[in-house]
Amino acid sequence: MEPVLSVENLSVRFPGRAGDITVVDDLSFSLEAGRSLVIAGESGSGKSMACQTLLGIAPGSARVTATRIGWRGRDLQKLSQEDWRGVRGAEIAMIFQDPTAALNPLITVEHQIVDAVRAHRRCSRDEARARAVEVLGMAGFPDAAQRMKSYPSELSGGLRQRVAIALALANAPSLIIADEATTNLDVSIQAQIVKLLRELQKKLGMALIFVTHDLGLAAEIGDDLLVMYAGHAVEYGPARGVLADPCHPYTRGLLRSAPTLKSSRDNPLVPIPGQPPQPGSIGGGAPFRSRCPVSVAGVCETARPGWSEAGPGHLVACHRFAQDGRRGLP
Amino acid sequence: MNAAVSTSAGVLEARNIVKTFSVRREGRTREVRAVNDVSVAVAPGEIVGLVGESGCGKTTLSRIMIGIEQPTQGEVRYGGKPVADRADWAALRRSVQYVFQDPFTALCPTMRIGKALAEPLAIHGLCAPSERDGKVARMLEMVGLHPDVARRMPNQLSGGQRQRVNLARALMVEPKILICDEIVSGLDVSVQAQVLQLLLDLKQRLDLSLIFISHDLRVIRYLCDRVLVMYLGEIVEQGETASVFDNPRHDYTRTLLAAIPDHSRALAAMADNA
Amino acid sequence: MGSFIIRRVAQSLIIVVLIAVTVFLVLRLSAGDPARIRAPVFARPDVIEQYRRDFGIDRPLIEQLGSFFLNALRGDLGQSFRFQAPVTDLILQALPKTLMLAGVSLALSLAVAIVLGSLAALRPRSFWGWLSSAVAAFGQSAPVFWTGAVLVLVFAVGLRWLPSGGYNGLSSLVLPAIAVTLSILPTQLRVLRASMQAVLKEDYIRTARAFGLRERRITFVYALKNACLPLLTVIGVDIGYLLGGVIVAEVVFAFPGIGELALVALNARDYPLIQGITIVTASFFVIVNLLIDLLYTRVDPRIRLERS
Amino acid sequence: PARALAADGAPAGTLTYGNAEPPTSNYWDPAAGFGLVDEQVASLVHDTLLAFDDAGKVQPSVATAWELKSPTTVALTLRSDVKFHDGKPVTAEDIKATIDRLGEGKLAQSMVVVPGIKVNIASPTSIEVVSPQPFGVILNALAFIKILPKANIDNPDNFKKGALGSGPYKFVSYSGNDVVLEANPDHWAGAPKIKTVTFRYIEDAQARINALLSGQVDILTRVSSEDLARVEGNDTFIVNRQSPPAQIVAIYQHNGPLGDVKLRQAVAHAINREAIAKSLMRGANSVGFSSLPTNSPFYTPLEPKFEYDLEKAKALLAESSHAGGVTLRMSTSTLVPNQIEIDQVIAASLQQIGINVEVERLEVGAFRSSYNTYDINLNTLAIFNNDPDFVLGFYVGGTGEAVFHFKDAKYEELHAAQRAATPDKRAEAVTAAASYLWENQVTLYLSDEVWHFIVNKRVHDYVRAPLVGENLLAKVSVAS
Amino acid sequence: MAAPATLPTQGGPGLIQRLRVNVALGAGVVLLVIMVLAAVAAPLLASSGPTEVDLMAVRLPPSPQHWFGTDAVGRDLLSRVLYGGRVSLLIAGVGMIGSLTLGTLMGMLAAFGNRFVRPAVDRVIEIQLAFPYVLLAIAVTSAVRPSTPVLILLMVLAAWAAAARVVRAIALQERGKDYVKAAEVLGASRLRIAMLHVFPSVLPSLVVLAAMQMAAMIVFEATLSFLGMGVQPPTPSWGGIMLDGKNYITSAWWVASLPGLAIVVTSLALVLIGDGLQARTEAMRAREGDR
Ligand SMILES: Nc1ncnc2c1ncn2[C@@H]1O[C@H](COP(=O)(O)OP(=O)(O)OP(=O)(O)O)[C@@H](O)[C@H]1O
Ligand SMILES: Nc1ncnc2c1ncn2[C@@H]1O[C@H](COP(=O)(O)OP(=O)(O)OP(=O)(O)O)[C@@H](O)[C@H]1O
Ligand SMILES: [Mg+2]
Ligand SMILES: [Mg+2]
Repeated sequence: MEPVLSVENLSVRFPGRAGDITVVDDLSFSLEAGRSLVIAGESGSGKSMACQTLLGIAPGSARVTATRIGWRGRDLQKLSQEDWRGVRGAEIAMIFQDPTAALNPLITVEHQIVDAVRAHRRCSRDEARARAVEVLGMAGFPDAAQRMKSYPSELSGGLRQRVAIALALANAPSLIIADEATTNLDVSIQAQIVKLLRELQKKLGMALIFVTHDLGLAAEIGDDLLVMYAGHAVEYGPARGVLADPCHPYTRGLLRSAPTLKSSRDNPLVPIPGQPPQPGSIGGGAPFRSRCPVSVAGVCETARPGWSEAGPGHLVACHRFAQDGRRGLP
Repeated sequence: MNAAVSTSAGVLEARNIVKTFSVRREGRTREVRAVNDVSVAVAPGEIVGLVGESGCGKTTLSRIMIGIEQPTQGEVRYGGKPVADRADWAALRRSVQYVFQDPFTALCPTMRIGKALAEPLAIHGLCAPSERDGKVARMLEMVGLHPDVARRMPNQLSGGQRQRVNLARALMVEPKILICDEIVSGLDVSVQAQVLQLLLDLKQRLDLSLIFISHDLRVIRYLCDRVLVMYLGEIVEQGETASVFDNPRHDYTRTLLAAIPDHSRALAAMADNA
Repeated sequence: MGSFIIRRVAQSLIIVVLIAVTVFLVLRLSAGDPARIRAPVFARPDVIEQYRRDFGIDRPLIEQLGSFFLNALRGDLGQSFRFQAPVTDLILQALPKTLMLAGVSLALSLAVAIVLGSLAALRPRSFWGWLSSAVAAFGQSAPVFWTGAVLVLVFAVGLRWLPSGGYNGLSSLVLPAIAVTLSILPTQLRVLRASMQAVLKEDYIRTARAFGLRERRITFVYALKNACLPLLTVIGVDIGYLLGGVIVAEVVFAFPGIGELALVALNARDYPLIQGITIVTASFFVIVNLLIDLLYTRVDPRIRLERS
Repeated sequence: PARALAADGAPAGTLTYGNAEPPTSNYWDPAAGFGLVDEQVASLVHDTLLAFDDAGKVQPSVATAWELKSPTTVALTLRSDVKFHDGKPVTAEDIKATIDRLGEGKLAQSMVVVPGIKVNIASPTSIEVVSPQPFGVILNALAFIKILPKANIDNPDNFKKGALGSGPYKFVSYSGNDVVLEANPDHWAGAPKIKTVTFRYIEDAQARINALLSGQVDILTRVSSEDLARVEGNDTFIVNRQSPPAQIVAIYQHNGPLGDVKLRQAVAHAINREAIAKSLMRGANSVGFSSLPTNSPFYTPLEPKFEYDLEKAKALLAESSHAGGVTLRMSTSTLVPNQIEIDQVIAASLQQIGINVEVERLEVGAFRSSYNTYDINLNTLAIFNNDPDFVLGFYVGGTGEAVFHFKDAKYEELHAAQRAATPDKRAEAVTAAASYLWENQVTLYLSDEVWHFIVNKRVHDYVRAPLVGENLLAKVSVAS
Repeated sequence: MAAPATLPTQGGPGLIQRLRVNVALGAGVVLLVIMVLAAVAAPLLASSGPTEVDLMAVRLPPSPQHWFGTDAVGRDLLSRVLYGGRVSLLIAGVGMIGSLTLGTLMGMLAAFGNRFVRPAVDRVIEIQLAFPYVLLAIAVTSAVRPSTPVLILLMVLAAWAAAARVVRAIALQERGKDYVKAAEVLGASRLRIAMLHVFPSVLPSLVVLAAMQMAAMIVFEATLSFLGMGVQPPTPSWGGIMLDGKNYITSAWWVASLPGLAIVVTSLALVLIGDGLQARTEAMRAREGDR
């Protein structure tokens, strides 16, 4: 099946005092209609930046380069400003991390959704309002017709996130990007939202990119999983495959340092030593090398690891794996 | 719900705490009960977990226990005696310390790390000024930081490093009990594990008791001996960690447990489906 | 809501009363005997006594203060020494012109601040960014009277386009309004530019963009509304500066408003008039701030009258 | 003859004066006023027994005839058809009350008469004015004294309500800036030609000349040399130079440091009067060497000249009781043309010899009522009744004390002597009194002041007597 | 444990921005230094004394002898402007220090005082802000004769509340942060917290405020003098010189406009300094906030 989205060699750089700082480095992935992709990684690994380039809303100072960002047969890089506007919200929509910040505090929920609808459709206010009620209903927003007259500040966090979802659904996009859409919510609400997104995605046949740093969530929502570290993709494949059989030392380290419901002190966590690197401080070589327990001396410092195949569709970027296979991993 | 009352030395206890805030909304003043008749006690050497959803009153309760907030009703007791006046609180704070949630706001942005760490020593006159630097260096090493860090400003440190500095500062007065309010929530998983390990390590070495607040049940399960589950300002369930987790009795606890994203469980589920 | 308004109004009232008492006492205690000041050089003691009775200053201070307030409540602020007319009338005569000048200046500066500030925030490195910095720095450093003098030199003396002073219809308003605008513009411009810059970085702007809204709509509906909130506060505080600027401009342009009246009152040591003007202006300031507070709570749903 | 005026001769039009000063007082009592505006208003609202013409000669007025019976007594015949504006007739009783009050002293204008002067009523239309001592300029005084209703003199509170007289104009209102008068159609000499006369106070010099140039004001009084320069070559205006002999002086307070004659003389030597007159007044004013204006009767230059000489100034200062230097307080305003500039020059000049001057700026009204509380102040002394007696009279009695805190027995003698002197001895007596003031430098005599009025040509036949007031205005008309 | 060796660099202002800030700041400092030096060295630079009149050289236009021309009584305007700078700068400088001192004190009290002090101080600040500054000056100068100390007092009176408000806002904001609570838990006294923890955070804003307030005071003092409420003649101050020239605006433009340039240049210098410092502070804050 032809993927709706195919990203090839995407890089994002920011100008810095001492040359450019690369925050997304040579990232490639693709996504088929109706499937979901989880992008996971620690804070600052470039997840949000990668997503924002897909909507052309990366900060003005960002320099985005890619061989191609294919979207339904077009290259997003080549769109004019006006064409971009037609894609944003209508074909690709985004749900942001912090619903409080993402909604304009001075404009009612209704007005914001109506605006989003009318940005792409020539329709009357009343029609747009009806659509607003409809999508709010889909997003599980109770009593939409009345409560959508509220300002965002009058809603709870969970409800605000539902408004953000409704906003994303407003123009029936083919792809929804959810950037840490549940991170600020309580676990119980997070569970509801994740369930809702999954259902909507199935029902409406949308593709979904879900960004998170919680590998636990990745398993619940994603068909595919992309693990990022310091702007690099280090492991990519079907979520189940990657989580059951992580083949990059970083993915392994993450899984072992995160407590699960089964963990206890008898079975202590194994922290990854050191700190996540500052962006731009990687240079050439393997991004994880400074914290890696099994780095290959002389290779990891100089050469960027290429993809090795660890299973069907399961790719790993690691010199050690390339050299020693699963045996060499910690 | 009343916890068993213990009068033995070294026990920090909050008894029948009620805290109401008056919130003005639309011009009307409303009372919000943030904490409703809650009792907690920590025995020496124990790690007590406090878990519950956002806004259930965890922070409020913990701040009452260190005296940053005053309870509407109820009292805090330490070593069997009620903590009443200023002097009592000052004394209590020599034995009980508090670590704040956000590593980025809990350090004075204009003060070097060394100075920040030496402050408790200066305030309480714990040692001669000449010995302070040495003590600071030793404490930094204890929390796994290079003594050079003393010369830095907070903004030159990463979140994990700052949280270590916060811990170190609380430990400068050599407390017996440490109250930690969501101290790992803001950290990346890989760093979170480092801090959790450090806490366990410190507890061993310094014979600390901990009140550990988190909304992440996975962390609580890993770290705590005993757990209290809070819901809407009340404690709805408490007990040994393993028994609460394996055998939750309250509906709310069950909902919480069910909602935890967990890859092992998800994988198991997928495996079942496959 | 109701109780908030009552509280806020009560606060404002207290402030006005405090200001009035302070002004009254300061002038009474330090200014010397108004009768001696106003009576002619050749006045005999009985004439001075007569003046004293006329001014009502032969009574104890407390009584004077009391009757001052009683009269003030009835809208009577006393009799001007200099003009021998009720202070209230004099102020009512001058106030409309001052308010007109202040209003025009405020509107002008807000318009410029909003347009120029927004443009500068959108494109900080463009000509607009440079212009707004230059205007802000210059406006802040050039005294109103100097700008006024230069404007007169160029447009009244040199080009003869506009009158150099006095009040003969709207054309007399142009130069003073420009001078005042230049002096109050910098703060507004800076604030709007900064807040616009901050707002443009906000997530909700990114959201609006991500949903394909037009740039113009984003800037002038989604961003401007938010960016103007701090401006509202600034206006409240700036009313004092605005009035200050207006007073100076009135003097420079011999514009017959409150400011000129105040200066005449000052130079003539006309204490009742000084007192009246000070109290009326301060009250005006307090009222504007009250209104702005109330407006703020209207505009910003987040506040909902919770400011303290 | 008042009735003779036909409808086409009815008063018409308005005339507005632009003045640099307001009236001096809240009370419309001409005997208490001493400023330009007081006199402008009083000269139109009130009648006088006799009147000056534009050449300064005495003419009949309310008194149709007079006879000098002795050096101390004048007999006058009164008109019987004179009415105050409130309709009451002007009687001999009113005239008696007016003049007797001045004779009692204490009023600002008491100085125009000999203390103790009295009126004897012979019949309702004939009176005698009797001075206790010979009074050489008694006719001048009678041409100056404004006739008031006895009712107001008995109850001075009435003066607060506005000016009430029998003159060609009625008092209408005073707003603090504008004094408005309206023609009295029933005046015994016939209705004046102009209907409304306004005396407008415009403090700011720029605003004043702008008002003239824009036609809001018809006559600008006592203009400065800058103002004259502004209308030079402008044929909309004429410049009127008819003026009372006047002198710009710096008034000293003799109860302060300036009570010391050496200090006063030091000051006189420190100031370059010629240069001030030449540059600040653009040569329009002449510098006199006496305590009288050069164009006043009996003026003669005196010695020593108190010329500009810093060495002498320093020497005199060293001899004074303020050898270590002294600080004087001065208030400045815009009353005298170029007052602020002159004051600054005085301050700077005094600084050169070690006298410090603290200057305070005041509005004219406030300046007017408070200058006698400062050490030194610029002011003008004008000869109201066209005789040096008036200006010499400033320095005696209540006025001398009120204005200068000056009381000098020797001078009072000299002053009385010149008043009593027979015409042939008058010049000598006046010069003796003037020399005494000059030698003692009782004030700083800066220069003459020539009063320039700029008049819009729409005002026809504008004439003035050599007086402060406008008593000849009734004959002036304006083009509509 | 290795910590990053260099500070994070992105997030701060770009190169051009920084360059511009530095140019403005540099230009401001240079201009201010020139103006201050000129005022200090007035006796050396001026061709005549500030009150020395020359009645033979009245209202001369600018020329090689008199760069700024002469005024209505023949005083050399450049000399007057130089000497006037001493008065103006002294009043503005001392006024600024006084206003900041008082403002900081009151602002800190408004943030850290006990529950009776805080609202009281708040009200005082509010009342003070409610007073239009020119009217305040009118009220004061009508009661006492204006002199240098009185003017300095006026500057302080007019400006302290604005400073207090800034200090109060920052202090309150900081006070709400956890580090203050942390210090409290460690047993630090309120005074210690205010001085050691919070004050340093206020300091950068105070420095900016110092420049801005001094600029405002230069303008304010000149305005007062121009309205006749300032230093009394013949002592020169910039506004006073312009007042002297007010009546000659049509006949001698230089008397009213050239001294104004001194005011504009000096306050512009201070504004540039303030702007530059502000940009630096913001960049610093951005870096501090950088995680
Ligand atoms: N405007 C910018 N200028 C310079 N660097 C930036 C800018 N915005 C983001 N960055 C940097 O880019 C890197 C990637 O940021 P990004 O937001 O994509 O991370 P993330 O993976 O989404 O992290 P998080 O989990 O915290 O959201 C970060 O190091 C960040 O500091
Ligand atoms: N100063 C305050 N004024 C008013 N209400 C407050 C105040 N502090 C806390 N509350 C309210 O008290 C309740 C409990 O707050 P608390 O911070 O203790 O919750 P929490 O369990 O720590 O939540 P979180 O997980 O979000 O930190 C909340 O509803 C909160 O809104
Ligand atoms: Mg992100
Ligand atoms: Mg909390």
